[in-house]
Amino acid sequence: MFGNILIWFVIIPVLMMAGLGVCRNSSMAAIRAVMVIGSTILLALAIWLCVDFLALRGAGVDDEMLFTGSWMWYAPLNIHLAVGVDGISVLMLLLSAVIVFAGTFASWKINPLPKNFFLWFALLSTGVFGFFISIDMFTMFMFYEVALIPMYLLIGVWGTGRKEYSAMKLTLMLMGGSAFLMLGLLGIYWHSAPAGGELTWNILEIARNNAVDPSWQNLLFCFTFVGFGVLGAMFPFHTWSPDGHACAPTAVSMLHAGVLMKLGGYGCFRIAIYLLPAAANELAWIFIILTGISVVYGAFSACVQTDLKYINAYSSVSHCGMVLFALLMLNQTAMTGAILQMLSHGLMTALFFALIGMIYGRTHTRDIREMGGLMQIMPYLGVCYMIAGFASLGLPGLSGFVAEMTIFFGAWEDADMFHRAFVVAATCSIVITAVYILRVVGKLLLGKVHDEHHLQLTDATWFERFSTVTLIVCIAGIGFFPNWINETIQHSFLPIIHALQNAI
Amino acid sequence: MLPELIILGIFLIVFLCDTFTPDNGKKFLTPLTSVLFLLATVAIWIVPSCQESVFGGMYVDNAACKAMKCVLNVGAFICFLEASKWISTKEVVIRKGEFFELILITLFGMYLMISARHFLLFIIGLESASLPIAALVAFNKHKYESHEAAIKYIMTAVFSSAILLTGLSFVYAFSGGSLYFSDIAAQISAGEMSGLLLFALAFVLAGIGFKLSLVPFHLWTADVYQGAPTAVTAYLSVVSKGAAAFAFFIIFVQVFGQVYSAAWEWMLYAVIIATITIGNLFAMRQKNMKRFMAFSSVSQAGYVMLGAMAADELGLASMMFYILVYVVSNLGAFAVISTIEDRTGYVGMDDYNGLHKTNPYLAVAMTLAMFSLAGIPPFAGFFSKILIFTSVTGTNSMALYMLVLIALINTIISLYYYLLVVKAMWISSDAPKIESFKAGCTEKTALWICVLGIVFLGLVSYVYQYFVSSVGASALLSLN
Amino acid sequence: MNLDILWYLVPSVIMFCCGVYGFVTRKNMIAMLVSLELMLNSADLNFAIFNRFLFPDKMEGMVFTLFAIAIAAAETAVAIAIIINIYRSIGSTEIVETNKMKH
Amino acid sequence: MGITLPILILAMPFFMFLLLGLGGVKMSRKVAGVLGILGMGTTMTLAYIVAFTYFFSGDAAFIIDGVRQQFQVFDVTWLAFTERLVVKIGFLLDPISAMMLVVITTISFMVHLYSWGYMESERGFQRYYAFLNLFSFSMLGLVVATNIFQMYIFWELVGVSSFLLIGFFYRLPSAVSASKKAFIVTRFADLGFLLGILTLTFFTDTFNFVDMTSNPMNVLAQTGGATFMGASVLTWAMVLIFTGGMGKSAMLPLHIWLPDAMEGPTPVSALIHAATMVVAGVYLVARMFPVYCVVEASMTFITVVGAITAFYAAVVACTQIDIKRVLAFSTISQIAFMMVSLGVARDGMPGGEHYSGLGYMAGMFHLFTHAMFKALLFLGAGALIHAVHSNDYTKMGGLRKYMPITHWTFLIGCLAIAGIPPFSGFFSKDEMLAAMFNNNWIWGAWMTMVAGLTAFYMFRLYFLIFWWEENPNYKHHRPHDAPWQMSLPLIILAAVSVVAGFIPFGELVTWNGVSYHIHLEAPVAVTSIIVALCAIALAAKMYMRKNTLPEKFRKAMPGLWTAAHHRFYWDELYIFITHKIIFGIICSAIAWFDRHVIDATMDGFAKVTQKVSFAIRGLQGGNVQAYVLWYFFGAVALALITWICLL
Amino acid sequence: MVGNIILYFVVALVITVFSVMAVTTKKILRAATYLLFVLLGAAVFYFQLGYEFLGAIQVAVYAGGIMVLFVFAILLTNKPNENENPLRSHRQVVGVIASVIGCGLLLWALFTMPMLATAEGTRSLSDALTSGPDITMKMIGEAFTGTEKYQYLLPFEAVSVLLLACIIGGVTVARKR
Repeated sequence: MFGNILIWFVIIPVLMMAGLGVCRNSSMAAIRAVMVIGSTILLALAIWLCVDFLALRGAGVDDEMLFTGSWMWYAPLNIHLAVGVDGISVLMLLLSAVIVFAGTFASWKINPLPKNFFLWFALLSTGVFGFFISIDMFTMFMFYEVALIPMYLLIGVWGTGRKEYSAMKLTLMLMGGSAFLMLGLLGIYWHSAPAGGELTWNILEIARNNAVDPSWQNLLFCFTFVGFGVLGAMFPFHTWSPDGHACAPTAVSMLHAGVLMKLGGYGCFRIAIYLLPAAANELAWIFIILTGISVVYGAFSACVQTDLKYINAYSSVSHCGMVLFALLMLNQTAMTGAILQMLSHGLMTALFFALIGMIYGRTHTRDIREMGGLMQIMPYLGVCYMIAGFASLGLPGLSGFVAEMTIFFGAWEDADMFHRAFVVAATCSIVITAVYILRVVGKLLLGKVHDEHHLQLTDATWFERFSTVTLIVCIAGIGFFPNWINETIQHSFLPIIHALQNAI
Repeated sequence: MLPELIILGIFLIVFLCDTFTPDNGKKFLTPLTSVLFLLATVAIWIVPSCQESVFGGMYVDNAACKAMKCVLNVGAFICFLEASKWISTKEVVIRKGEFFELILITLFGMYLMISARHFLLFIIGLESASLPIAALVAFNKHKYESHEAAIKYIMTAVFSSAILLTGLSFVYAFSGGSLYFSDIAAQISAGEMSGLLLFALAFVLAGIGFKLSLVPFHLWTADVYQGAPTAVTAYLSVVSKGAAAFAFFIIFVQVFGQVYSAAWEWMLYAVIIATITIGNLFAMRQKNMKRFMAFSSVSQAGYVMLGAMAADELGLASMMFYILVYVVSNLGAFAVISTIEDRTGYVGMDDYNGLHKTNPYLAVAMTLAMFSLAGIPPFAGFFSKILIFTSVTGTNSMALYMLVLIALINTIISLYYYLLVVKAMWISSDAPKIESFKAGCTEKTALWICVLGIVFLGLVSYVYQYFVSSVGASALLSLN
Repeated sequence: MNLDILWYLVPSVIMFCCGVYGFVTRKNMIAMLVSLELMLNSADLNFAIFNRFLFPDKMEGMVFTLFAIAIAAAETAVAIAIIINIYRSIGSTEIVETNKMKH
Repeated sequence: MGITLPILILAMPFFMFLLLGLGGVKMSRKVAGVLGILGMGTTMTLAYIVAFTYFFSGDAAFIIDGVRQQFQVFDVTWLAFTERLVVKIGFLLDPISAMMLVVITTISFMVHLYSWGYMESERGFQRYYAFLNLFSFSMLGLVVATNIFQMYIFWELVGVSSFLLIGFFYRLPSAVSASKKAFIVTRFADLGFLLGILTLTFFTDTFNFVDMTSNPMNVLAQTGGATFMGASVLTWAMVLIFTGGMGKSAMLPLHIWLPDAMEGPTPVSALIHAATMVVAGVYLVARMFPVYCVVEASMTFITVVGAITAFYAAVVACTQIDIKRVLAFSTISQIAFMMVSLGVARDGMPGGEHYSGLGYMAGMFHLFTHAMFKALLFLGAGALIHAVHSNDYTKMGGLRKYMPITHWTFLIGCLAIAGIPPFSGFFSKDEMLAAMFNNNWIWGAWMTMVAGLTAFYMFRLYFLIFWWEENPNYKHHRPHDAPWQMSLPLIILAAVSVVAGFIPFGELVTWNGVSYHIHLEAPVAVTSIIVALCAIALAAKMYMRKNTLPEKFRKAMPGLWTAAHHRFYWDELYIFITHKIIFGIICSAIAWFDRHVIDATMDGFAKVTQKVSFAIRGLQGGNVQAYVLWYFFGAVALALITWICLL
Repeated sequence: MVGNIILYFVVALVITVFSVMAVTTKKILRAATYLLFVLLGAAVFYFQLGYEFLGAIQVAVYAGGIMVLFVFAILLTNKPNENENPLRSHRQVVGVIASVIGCGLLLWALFTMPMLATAEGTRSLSDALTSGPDITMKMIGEAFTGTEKYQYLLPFEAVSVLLLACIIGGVTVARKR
């Protein structure tokens, strides 16, 4: 069991938690050491996994999932701890590792209760990593919830503003989603094998059996898609996002928007679409409408917000809507674009939230009406903010452009009027994105200094620079050399595409 | 008969020791009882029963019954530990012996409830399990609430036993002259559904539902839980409830299995929805921790009943597992509540504000208990909930599927109020009311057991599999 | 005229319902207990009646009644103990005095 | 040709961008300036080598039987959408890209040099050079794109460079809003471009220009005659692609950003908003020219848009006060000129083989000459601003004595743009008008009128700056010619503007690679010269000496003048649409809806639950008799309901 | 036979009337007394149904044991002549509704019970009395001391534990401290 590299993605955060457990609450150095070492190992592990994976693929290993392992857990219900990764999971693990790494540095000076903060933070990471390595629906769902619940305390204790309300709202809405999800998963489980066959939670086997009764598929698809869609901030279940993000501490916003929201998209194709392909073909249109609305609606809403985090949260609604939107196009290119968008949005939003946190830490306000001309005062942060903004509005050379273009070109493949109309609407969002990004950049960074007190503020510290540079390098990396990622993802989508085509 | 005899043996030892020691020399009673009890539990678990069915089939002791009894024992043991501080306070120390004696007898009654395969034995077990509790509820004589709780409890209990007896008398009309479960099962079939049988079922359901505090038979719960001494509340909320749930399953599945889908499935359906929902709706407004836990336990009972809804081996195993997890989680919460109440007298939720600053370990334990009750992974409550949901949906009926949906939606409400407690302890910025103190060693042991249970019961699948195999080995559902 | 099972069940049911009525309307706890005895008795009577008319060759119902009487006695004893205790504590046996805990 | 030089052409500015952008903070101004100029100088040299190799080496890769070939120096995969639809990054050498290499690097180098003097005292000098290099890189990438998607990528990049440079003085709110406006308007246009690409490549299954343009009829066939809302999809695609060009090239109604873009440093205006980026639209149309040719309707659209814009901009330019705005509108007008010129060219023209590609050739020629003289004019304007510290001609007047170099170079620029022989503008404009007349006399006449207006407003500007009456402030602050770094580019560009007309452009740049002999069309030339001279004469009459004629003019047509002065209220219209409708109505409404409907619904669930919870608290009334009653009712009801259901 | 019928009507009347009076009388001691009559009536029914032992136990335990307990309790807690305060009216109305509805439904259920369609269900008391053996004390004694099926040693022992528990419980609750 411990010979499988994937298991270590869960073990290491758990060890981090154990390590934190023995630290004293006051010894910041020890806590930081544990976190930095842990997250560095995770990042190294993720890179190593990525390299290894590509090498294996390059060597012609053509299995759907690599590094698979399966250990019986709850035998009566055939629940396994089953792990395995395809290209998408590998990239998601990499993304998570990068963001955990950056998040660690972004919360370098967290206060109060640093130990508890990092404990929950590590638990959250456990859930995220566990989710991405799982190919058993049960463990997947378990890790999914493991990732959700620390948010409550992380926001509630270390957040700002209306934190109690927001934390509660976020938790309840996400858990509400996961209630539907659970029901969907149960339904899939009980239909996972043809009559007389052994029921299973294993995603690959379920897909192979393809035995879900068509009369149930539609219902289950709605449940699972909505369940994951809530976390993917799908209209009209997105309202946790603005409040939640606005109140969350920096690293939590980063991890939440950067990784956690990706769990939604990931689950949507890995479970809802892959396992229920007939329903996906049949019902995609409903969710195309909803996600299409998300895309435009989020962007428009972002235009008039005044709180930096609200702007970003609505922007996330728009971008994550794009992810789901692309997935629902049900073709390889668009779905590839969706994954690229997940990666891109993950990195870029993490960067955004990190920067907002840093700015807020200095100015103690997030209201753009109370700030201005920060570029003169903190040029480093200003430049980073602009880079993040450009990534968000899809500037070539940064990751957002690659993702959006792949989505649009994929989405355009469906030639009927309905799809076309929604794609055109979705493309409009890039203009609106430009509008609100530039609005913020203009008000926040450029122009005259609004508050004389701000002139005394300092630019980024070394750990802040470290955190942001990591993310920017990744964003630019994807933006410049997207093709290896693109190919990896495309290859991983083949089974899903086959399933969808067979189901027509 | 081994478990019953062991319990009676301990009862006698305690009784004699209590009788023949002076009032000021009863310090040893708690350790004595606890240790004996622990040994007894191990013995019950390990020693195989020589004969499964005795007294002409009136009493059955198989692997599943044993497992159930062990679950109850775990709960009772933790209750003993939790009670040790309270029972030594000067107001109640004089009744220390009686506390253990009564608890042991109720436990004996619960054993009978589980093992009985005859309604007479069952009803005696039920009464043995509920009447002494009335005395326990009235234990805090210096407190008015205790009296009020006791009268409410006894009145409802007696009324419910009248209803239950009436129901049984109607059942008897259908039984072919015998009150053995197997005989009744052979006589009752779906074909002759009639109003009388429905009244019989409804009254029996009501009678057992009282112990389980299913809605609308639950109204005593909150007042009694609030008024009773915390240790008794803890006992009442897990052990008594667990035994009733097991008995419920055995009776309804084994005796009335033939009319399951025709009649009582739908009664149970309605009752479960009402129980979960009403329990949650009341719980979300409560400010008193014990009252809060009462409503939480009402709603939990609804989830427990989902196992009965499944009405198969998996359902029973899941239900047993659910109750075990519920035992550790709920007792974990009560351990914290009673520890704090014994030290400071505070039981309000607002009194817990900022608890993590003064008593971080208690706050952590409480948080884990709340998460487990709410069904948050990786804690045990998550697994028990999912397993029970899985067992219910197994029949692929859309109605049950919708039932699970309602239950799942209710988990959100429950999450809300469990988080309120977490919020009070961790998030609230008020100055902490409760000062820092050190918990006693028995309390710590209880807390540790609960916390370890909460953390590992789910992650380690052994316990669940043990339940499944013991249920499988017991042929519980075959109508022998 | 033929005395069949229904003739006997009717007074039993009436007794039961009187018990229910008394239980929910009497203010005095002991009076409530009195009503309760009616209900218990009705159940006991049912057992005997069903036994006699439906299963005359067996005696399970009668035995059950015997035990039920014992149980009823035990219940009454505990209940009265508690009532006396309350009387000692608050000087009243009125049930409305005991509704401090609510909602 | 090896790939080293082409790669270096792209890599050099990018490298300089990174170097100056990341390391600029640590450098002194001088080092940064020298590095920037040297870098751009190298790039220019490389570009010249490449362009000259292409045009004159006679290599078989470049020219076969007198037909110039399109040559992809390299083309590497960047992103594969599908197996066929693959985005590549490459380097395409053909007549127009080679020409553009020369234009861009030349102007860019001049601007680099000029900026050294002009921007010397500005904060963020290093950043400025970094951005200039970023722009040069993007623009070069745009013109050498082998496929339409690469073009789109760099199209976006020039957009952002333009944004950064317009907003260079980011402390000025006006600069910030101008940069924002420029970016958003062009971004909106790019949306059209993107949709056009989507539509077009959906049928062609390739992004590659050569594949598409070498057989345009095939593209038409691939669409299978599909139509949408009455027009063929190919028309839609080409018009949408042209929309992108309209944005970048500031065609009506997407022109509004360009005048505001003058908030940027003047050298930037010269580089981006006069010579290079703004002609990207023209370049795009030229690039896709064969495909445009097969869809008549799109060509007509281009022509009409161009004609209207040209006239509109010329009229507005007559009334502006800010000298840079005059130049900006002039730029719009001139680019529209090129558009019309491209729009009137097509296969099978009545005048024979010669005329089918004349418009194309002339448009490109004008692009080249215009780049030179407009850059010259902007740089001259920069020198004026540098001297007077104002953009406003009312602060100038009579400057010819103080700033002779500027005066003469500016005059050359004006003559060139007015189309006076032998300056370069004459030749290119003449060819364009010839092409238009050949297509339809209406276009010819219309554009001749615009040419006249051009001459008028340019000389109005010239006279108002250098003649009219002296500003009394000169006594306190005597204006003088700019330093050599600024004057040298002026002189060089003036020289080029004088001689560029004699370049045998038709030999080099034609739409199908076949060389082309230019000859003046005497009637057209004479007409245009006469019109131009008349216009100049009128301008001289009105503005050479201080008089009341302009005032009378204004009084005579107050409505027209005010409207033109306010650019016919386009900005107000846009502000109304964006602020009032989009922000005020749509965005605010959606945000309100989100908070008060969607979010309130979610909160409503919680509130309702709480209300219900409160409402049913009476169930738990504290009285045990009530409890028991509920108990009894519950039991009976369970039985009863089940009974009723079963019966 | 006729005697049985007359006895039945008398007893049924007694049970019905005194049941109603027991729950409506204002004086608590009277309620207890009426209850006694009802219990005695039930005992007579037991005798009539041929369960003499049961009837005897009913008289002994209820009349002799429980009633004494009641009376003691009443005397301990109430002044004998004290009237009950008038009840809140709505509770009374609801009580009537509950009991009437319950009574109606239960009677309906009983009158429609499937046993009435069988020969056993419709036989008369005399048939019933003759169709089974007489319950002798020997039978009862054997049943209470045997361990086979239909023998009740285990419940007998268990109920003694229950009684013990209730004694302990009662004492615990009721004693002074």
